[in-house]
Amino acid sequence: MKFGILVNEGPFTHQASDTAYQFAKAALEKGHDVPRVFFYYDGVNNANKYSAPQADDRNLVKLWGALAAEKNVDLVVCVAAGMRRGIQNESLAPGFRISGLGQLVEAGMGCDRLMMFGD
Amino acid sequence: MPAYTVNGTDYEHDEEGYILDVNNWNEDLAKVIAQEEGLNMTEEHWLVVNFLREYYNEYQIAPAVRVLVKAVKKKFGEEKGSNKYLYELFPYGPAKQACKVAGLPKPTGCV
Amino acid sequence: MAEFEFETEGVKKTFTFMNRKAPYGTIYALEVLETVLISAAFEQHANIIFVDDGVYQIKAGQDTTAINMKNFSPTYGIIEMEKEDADEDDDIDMVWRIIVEKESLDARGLTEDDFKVSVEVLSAAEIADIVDASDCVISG
Amino acid sequence: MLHTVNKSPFERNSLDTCLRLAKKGSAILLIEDGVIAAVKGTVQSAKIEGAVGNHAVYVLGPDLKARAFSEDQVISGVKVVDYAGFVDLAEEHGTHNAWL
Repeated sequence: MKFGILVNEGPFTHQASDTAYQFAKAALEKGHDVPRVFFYYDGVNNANKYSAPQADDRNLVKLWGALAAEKNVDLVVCVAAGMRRGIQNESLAPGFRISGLGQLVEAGMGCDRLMMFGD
Repeated sequence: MPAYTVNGTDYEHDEEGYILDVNNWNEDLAKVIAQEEGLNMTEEHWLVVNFLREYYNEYQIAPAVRVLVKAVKKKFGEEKGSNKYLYELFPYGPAKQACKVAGLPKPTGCV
Repeated sequence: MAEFEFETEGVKKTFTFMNRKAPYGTIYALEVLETVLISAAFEQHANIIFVDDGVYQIKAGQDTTAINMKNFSPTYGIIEMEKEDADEDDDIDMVWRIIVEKESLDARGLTEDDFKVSVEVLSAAEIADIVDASDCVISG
Repeated sequence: MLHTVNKSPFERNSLDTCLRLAKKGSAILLIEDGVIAAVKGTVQSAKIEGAVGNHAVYVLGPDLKARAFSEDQVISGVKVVDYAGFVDLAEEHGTHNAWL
């Protein structure tokens, strides 16, 4: 089954991005596809390469990037939400790309399920 | 900040040429922006630019290209209501270029 | 980076937008609205539903001058226009509904005359059926 | 339909609205701070106790554990699942509706 995932919160203030990541990982482990994760609202902060959590904390920016590299997940950051929050190509961590909200609607159209995580 | 100078007044714009204060727009300024864009403003250009202004004033947002095409068709007839026609008027894209001339914020390119 | 191309040609799904938050206190209302507008560009079916404090998003008479934020309530007029277009134009085969939950209205002492767009007022049970039949739910 | 609720019923009305708008027979999964609704013996417990007759109610185990709740504190009729179980629920129950 194809799962599209929408992440609407950043990696630290809310648990939403952690839950989304755990869901995506579990789905992939079960043999499902996660063709695209779309980052919207403060979710665009998941793509910030300057994010530097302390060494004993999980680093979601890197975890998402690793998932993308290993499992071919398309990590898309909303251009409009990103612009508001200063996320642009220069600040993108590996694995992420910037595109339009249309990519979210397409994920909804093309996947069997669109899973939403927010606050 | 770079600026357009029109009749002795400076209008600040961003790196891509979009004016910073939407409320400062006037027709003389539009002509200067169009000139910078290499556009020769015909009556048909003005129809689109004025439509964008009216739409923005009513809804506080620039229309999606699909909406623009549909609205132009409704207002000015079948042959003008096409992407092709709008691209002929604004070769760098009706959304981006016409919005710039109309003094609207830069479309985020969501579609 | 793995760009993925979805096969979306001819796909027609029903998106439900569940608006539950008041405007301005958070950005959720505005950013859901942006998604609604994009889904129109893809000519998908849409239910735009206002429940709980979400009903305040379309209340007439919003004036944001003194908080120095952009008043985006006029933008809901586009939804109304898209709905009218969808109703008139059989070719695009797009069904749009703008719905307000009766229970949320009553709880807040509002009536449909308080809104700046025309809406269907439906009960929670009626809305439950509509949401249940949709393919994607985006809430905020 | 699979409903998820991620807010404590002590904090927001997300669970109330979910219960009002969820069709009979649909699945409800409590996640993140939402797991607090699944715990016995609070002034909020009646909500989920009343819901188990009409809905299939689940709670996310990892979130319970993180908040120092054991499985025997969970209201009877509520099933505990892990992330893999969450994925199964999403597969079985169709459209996801997140109540935030």
